[in-house]
Amino acid sequence: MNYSRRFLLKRGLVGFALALALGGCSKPEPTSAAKPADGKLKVGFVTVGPASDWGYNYAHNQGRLYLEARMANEATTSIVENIPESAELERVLEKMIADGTKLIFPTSYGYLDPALRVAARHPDVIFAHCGGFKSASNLMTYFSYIHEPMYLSGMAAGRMTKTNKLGFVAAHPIPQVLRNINAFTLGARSVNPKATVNVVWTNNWYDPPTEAEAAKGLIKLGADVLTMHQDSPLTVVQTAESAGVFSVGYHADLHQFAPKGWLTGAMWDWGELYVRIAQSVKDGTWKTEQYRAGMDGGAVKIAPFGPAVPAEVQKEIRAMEEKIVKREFVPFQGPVKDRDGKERLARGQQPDFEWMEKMDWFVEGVVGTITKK
Amino acid sequence: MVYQKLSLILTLTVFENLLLGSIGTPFLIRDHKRRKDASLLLEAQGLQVDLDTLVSELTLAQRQLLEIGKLLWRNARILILDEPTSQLAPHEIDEVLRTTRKLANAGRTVLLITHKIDEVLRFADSVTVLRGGEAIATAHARDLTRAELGRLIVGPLQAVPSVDTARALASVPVASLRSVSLTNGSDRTGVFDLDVYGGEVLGIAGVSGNGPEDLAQLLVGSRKSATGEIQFHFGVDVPVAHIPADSRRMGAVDTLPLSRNVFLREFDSPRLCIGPFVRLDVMRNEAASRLKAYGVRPSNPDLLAAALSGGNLQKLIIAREMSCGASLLVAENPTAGLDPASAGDILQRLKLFAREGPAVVLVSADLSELLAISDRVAVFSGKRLIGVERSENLTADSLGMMMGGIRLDIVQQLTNIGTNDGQGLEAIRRLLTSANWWERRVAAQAALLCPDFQEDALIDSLYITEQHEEVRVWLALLQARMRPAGAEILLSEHAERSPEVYLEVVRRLLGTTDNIKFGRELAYRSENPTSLWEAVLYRTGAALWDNLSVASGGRPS
Amino acid sequence: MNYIGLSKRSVPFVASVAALLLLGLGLKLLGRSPWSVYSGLFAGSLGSRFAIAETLVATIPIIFCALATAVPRWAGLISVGAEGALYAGAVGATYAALQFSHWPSVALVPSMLLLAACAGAVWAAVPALLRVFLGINETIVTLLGNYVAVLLVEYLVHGVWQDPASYSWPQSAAFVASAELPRWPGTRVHLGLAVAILAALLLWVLRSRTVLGLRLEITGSNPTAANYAGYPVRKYQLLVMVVGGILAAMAGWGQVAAIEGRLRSALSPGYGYSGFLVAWMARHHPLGILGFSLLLAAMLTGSDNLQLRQQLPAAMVNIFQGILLFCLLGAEYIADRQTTKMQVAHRGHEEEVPQ
Amino acid sequence: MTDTWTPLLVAAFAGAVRGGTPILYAALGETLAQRAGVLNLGLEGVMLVGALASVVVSYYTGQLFLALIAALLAGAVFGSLHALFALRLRANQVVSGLALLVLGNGITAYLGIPYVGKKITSLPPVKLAGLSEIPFLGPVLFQQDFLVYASYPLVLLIAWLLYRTRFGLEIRAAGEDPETADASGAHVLFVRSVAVIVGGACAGIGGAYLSLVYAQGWIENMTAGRGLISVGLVIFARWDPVRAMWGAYLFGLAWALKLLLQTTGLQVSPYLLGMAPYLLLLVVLIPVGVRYRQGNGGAPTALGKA
Repeated sequence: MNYSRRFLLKRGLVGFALALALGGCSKPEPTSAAKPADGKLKVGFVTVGPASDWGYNYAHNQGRLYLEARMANEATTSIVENIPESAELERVLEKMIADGTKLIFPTSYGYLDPALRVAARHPDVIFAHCGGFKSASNLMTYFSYIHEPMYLSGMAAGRMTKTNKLGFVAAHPIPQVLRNINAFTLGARSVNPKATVNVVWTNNWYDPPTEAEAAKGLIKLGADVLTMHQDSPLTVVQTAESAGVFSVGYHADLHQFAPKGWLTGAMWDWGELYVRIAQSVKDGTWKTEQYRAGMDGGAVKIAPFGPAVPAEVQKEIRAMEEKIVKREFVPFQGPVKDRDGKERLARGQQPDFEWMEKMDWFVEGVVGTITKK
Repeated sequence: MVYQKLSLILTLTVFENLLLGSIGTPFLIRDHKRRKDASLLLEAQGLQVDLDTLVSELTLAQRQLLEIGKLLWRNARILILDEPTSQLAPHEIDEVLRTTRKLANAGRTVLLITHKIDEVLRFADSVTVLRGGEAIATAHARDLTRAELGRLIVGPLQAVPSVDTARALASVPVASLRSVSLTNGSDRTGVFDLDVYGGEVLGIAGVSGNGPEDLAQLLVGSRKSATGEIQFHFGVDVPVAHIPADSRRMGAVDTLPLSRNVFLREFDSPRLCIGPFVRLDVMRNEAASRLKAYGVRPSNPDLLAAALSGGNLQKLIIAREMSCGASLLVAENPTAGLDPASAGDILQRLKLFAREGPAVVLVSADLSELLAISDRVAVFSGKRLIGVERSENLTADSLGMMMGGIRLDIVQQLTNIGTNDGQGLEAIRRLLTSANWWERRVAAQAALLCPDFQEDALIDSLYITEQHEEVRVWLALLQARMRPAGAEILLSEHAERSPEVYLEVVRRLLGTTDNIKFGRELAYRSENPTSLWEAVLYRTGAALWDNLSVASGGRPS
Repeated sequence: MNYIGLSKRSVPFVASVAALLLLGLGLKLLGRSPWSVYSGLFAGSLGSRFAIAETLVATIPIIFCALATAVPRWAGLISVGAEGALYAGAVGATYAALQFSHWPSVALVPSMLLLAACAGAVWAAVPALLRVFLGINETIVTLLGNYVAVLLVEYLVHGVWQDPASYSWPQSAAFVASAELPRWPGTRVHLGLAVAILAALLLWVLRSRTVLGLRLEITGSNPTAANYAGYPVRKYQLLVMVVGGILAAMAGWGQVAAIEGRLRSALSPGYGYSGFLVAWMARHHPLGILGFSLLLAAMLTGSDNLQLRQQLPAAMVNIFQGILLFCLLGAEYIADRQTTKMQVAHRGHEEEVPQ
Repeated sequence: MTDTWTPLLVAAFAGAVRGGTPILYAALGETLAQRAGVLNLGLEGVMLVGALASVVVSYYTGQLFLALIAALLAGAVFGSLHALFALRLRANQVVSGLALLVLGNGITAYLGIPYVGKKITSLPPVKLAGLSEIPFLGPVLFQQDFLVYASYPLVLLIAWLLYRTRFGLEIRAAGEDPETADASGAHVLFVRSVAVIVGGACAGIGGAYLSLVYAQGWIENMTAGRGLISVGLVIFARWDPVRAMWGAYLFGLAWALKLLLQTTGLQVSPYLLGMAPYLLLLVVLIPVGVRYRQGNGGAPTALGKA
């Protein structure tokens, strides 16, 4: 490679020129064309991973597809996948808005800050953020307490384990995840007080090899039921199946991937909620809120049981499910103690929004790392 | 074909280099028969090394022999050797060329490309002289004299650097070495003083590895002396100019334009700079004129250094080093591998440069070059300074002896051995009782070479008191020459101590009456740098040797 | 400079056209309209004021990271550590923002800049010292450092720096308003752009016009020659690594101070690696880096439109980048062959001239 | 104590072998290429291509053997792309490698979309009769899967190839001094090309390990930096296949331990534990670096040069 200053200078300028030339010949932005002329509501979804992950993003996309099917005459939808939880999102949101999108679902928790910033700039666009703790006049948050079906799944796990060791492959120690771990543990110990839950953090929402290794390690150490909180449950479920141990799913129904070891799982069903939100926007009745519901809201449910779960266990769990749906029982019901014996919720108290959203401790029966700040 | 630049891979072993590219090698390379074959083949070339030695650990001569071995391994009938001796010390040259001679005698064709007249006359059968791309003459080597061959090679117009010895040295040195040492250890005996004066060319002679490179490194500051200090009698900002031995790798940047290479050292010179900024246009113009002035072709400053031939690159480096305002220029083998015209030009420039005031320190393996342009020559052996002599007092032969570690006065005495006037014998006698074991060994060797020396009684008595092992061996050999009957017993004692060398000595001694020849054989076989002078000794006694060897069977083969 | 053939200069053009054609062909075969893909890319990156601003926003960290790769390369070192130093710089800036939050903007912004630079310098000094004093390969150390840096930030935002107001979510407290960088009104384009361009220009002058620059060039091309010429090679190697660290830290500073407004673990979608790519595409030339950074940023931002409009994955842009790089190499080969021929002819001619 | 620690150690070492294997395959391939003097920075892309190819074939045919062949071929095709540019066209090896990385990433992300979440036939673990019963070593080394077993002889094979065969000799010669190798009659271009292509094939298998054993399906960018780590590992191993194996297992061990140690209830932030694999490699590098501080650390002399 010859070296020459002039040549390199040219190269740089050419790079710049190329950037300009790339579309110097292209038509102006067809923004107007993209706007629905038929008055349909344009609904946009942004996901942090691929919609085909059989997990978190898959569940949101299922909700989107349900919405599109139900409101075929009133709304159209679009989805942008694989947007990292950084300020990248602002650009994507702006572009969606420029395309005429009026209702946007930024579905990942880390999207909250940028979404709030964009919302402030576009008061005419409505945002529904999944999982957030801050709202704005045109930004609502919604979430569904999936730890409730996780509690039920924990019961199944507690009943089915022979070693009394349950494995939990989890991504990051944040409240959502901790709620699931704790509820799963409480559920398991409600039917099997000897059961313990081993937690392994992968430090990553989406890293299949690490998830698989964590799962294999847990199995090697004696865990015979595995569950997880990762963006995609696929890896852990399949790893458990090929190792011949039980698995409890998360996010979606994955029984087809584990015909032998599948017990049940916690899964989302966003469709109805999304239709409700879109409809209220369409009707002009939308108001901002911090929507939270449990199994009573219908957006979370327990996945179908696998053949390994005996009928009486199924019956026991169904009975508890009914109590939860009727709000006769919630997994975190005072008194709740953490594993150091400190009382976190007094007898008779019900958890509130802030209590739930700030959880940073383990209940008794969880073996794993949680560092104090 | 053996190229001037050796085609060996330094990080591979001897055996691997042999195998590389050889035809019909089986898939496996650790096959015992093959290894044995390789050992035998190399041994026959006079190369006795472990097959698993890395080539980087071999001496240059050994590498050259390995190159030849490679060709033989591939069963080459015709061997082309391009300047095989350009990087070698004198004794190594003989080692390599003798091997090729043997190959020729065994029926192979050897094409030796060299610019050294001496080598041609001693080793070649027929000679073809090429000049300017044309074959000038072809003749039998034995029909040519040194002078005739020289004229054929140089051509009618070739200017020989003139030696101007009239100029007196400046009274104040530019650099003074005080109590410095070239060894890293605490060997106090190697400590010496040396002054370099402005206006002189100080030649540095010595077999590679014996000190010349170390001295150059001391002067340019790339290594420190374990003892003493070097005083430079010029400003701290003034650089020591340096023409490195490996100019392509060290002295230039192939991938950058000539202008950058010319000013490598001087980007910060006030001529080129405004503050931290370099005036590129000035640099380019100055580079162009400098390249022209020093005859670098092509002289386009924008060309990459990779575009220059070796000779032109060397000129570029000389242009740079001579223009950087230095009071001291250290040149290491500046003409190695160059054609005679370029080499002559470079030597001329060095001489002229010194005449303008700075000192030039010329390290060269080419003794005639040293003698031609040096005012004084400092000779190193075994990392010690043997002596500093004015070049007009030296000859190639005496210089060679000094490189063997013998002071000039002793050299002069020993060179008289062959003249049979008694002075030489007297010197031998005196030196045999010297306090310096090197000198004692030299004397024993000289005695061995000198058939007139017959004082076995003296040797007997010395042998009894001698403490130094090596000298004892030589004394034993001397006795063996004088009294072959008792030799076996004497030598077997030594044979036990270091069987490889001494058994060979005994075998040769008892197997031949040609005593001198075995001495020489021993010298060739020796890989120990401290005994290199044995080969050098041969050079000084060449005439004598020739007479003897004629008597015992013709030219060396 | 007659040894540079005409075609050499047109290499990037020829390559780009070839890449566009190749990818277009591929799209056509897949049943897509290359025209709409390209116009979508353009519209998304440079087609509107907003798009241009967003492209510039993405350009900033890429420029810094590319410079951070190029500068060590000048002295012959291959650093892939821009990503790590970016995170280190973000940590430094965040520390200042959290500690000195009561300071006025004129003091806070420079102190964040300074601490980011210090953090980047310290971060880069580790591989630099290991390289210079122990001879440990800098490439592998910087590579390992990248992973450590991200984990360090995760550790901080999950631990000591976790914002109590964020309900145990892994992020630092939001910075005060005075920590924010000045912006171009109505956009996210911030002061970092000016700093980045200034840095590139300064480095260009340094590289091509100063004694240090020319010496670095020698050091990078042939360290043996640099040693021989008496340059302080080790000092230079330390210097370029540390400067590289500081430059990449500037990227981190810009991201936390102007874009995120707080420290989070997902600061960079691989800007460090994009910078590495850009630096090598531009052959480590600062002005070339400006151009190629813009090109790469345009591709990144333009790729949103592929998803939004064409339902094509963002990965399309990676494919295009790959094809473009190969086309560049191919075009260079053709151009090189020409110049080699010319040079050989040239050299032969000159040497035949009689004395 | 032993009761809790022995299974943990077994699990950790078994995890080390498993986790090290994909990196090992890629590092072995890269060792071969770099020994021939060719730097391939694009290993990450090559691994991804191998991973996707094996998933696609496994999905349609259910034949693991064919899936592995597919990964091998896909890796080799990408390797030959590098050979074409870096060798035949004498392009800058770093840039060509980067192009490979970006292209591999993009192509697999695009072509892989239909295969995300598809159920494939995955590689089952196979206990080696007899050997798997050896205490400790059995569960660590011989209760793995076919690709792990194949990697043991592959390390030896590559070492044997490099050090004991004429072809290996030519590879090393080409990496040390291509001109000399050429002058000695070795076909440098051919040898280098073969090394790069075979190296690519190895990396392809490394990718297939991730998809067939770990993820048991296709996931975009599933290598997550393992290709880059493999390139680093080759430097770490000073271009020796056996040392590359130790390096890969060391990395795998730290990686498995950072997960397993958590189950002991160790109260150290998982993020600090997560640094372990990287810091461990670094810590091991230092004494090695001190020992071999002279020169270039054993790098093939002509590495990276066209």
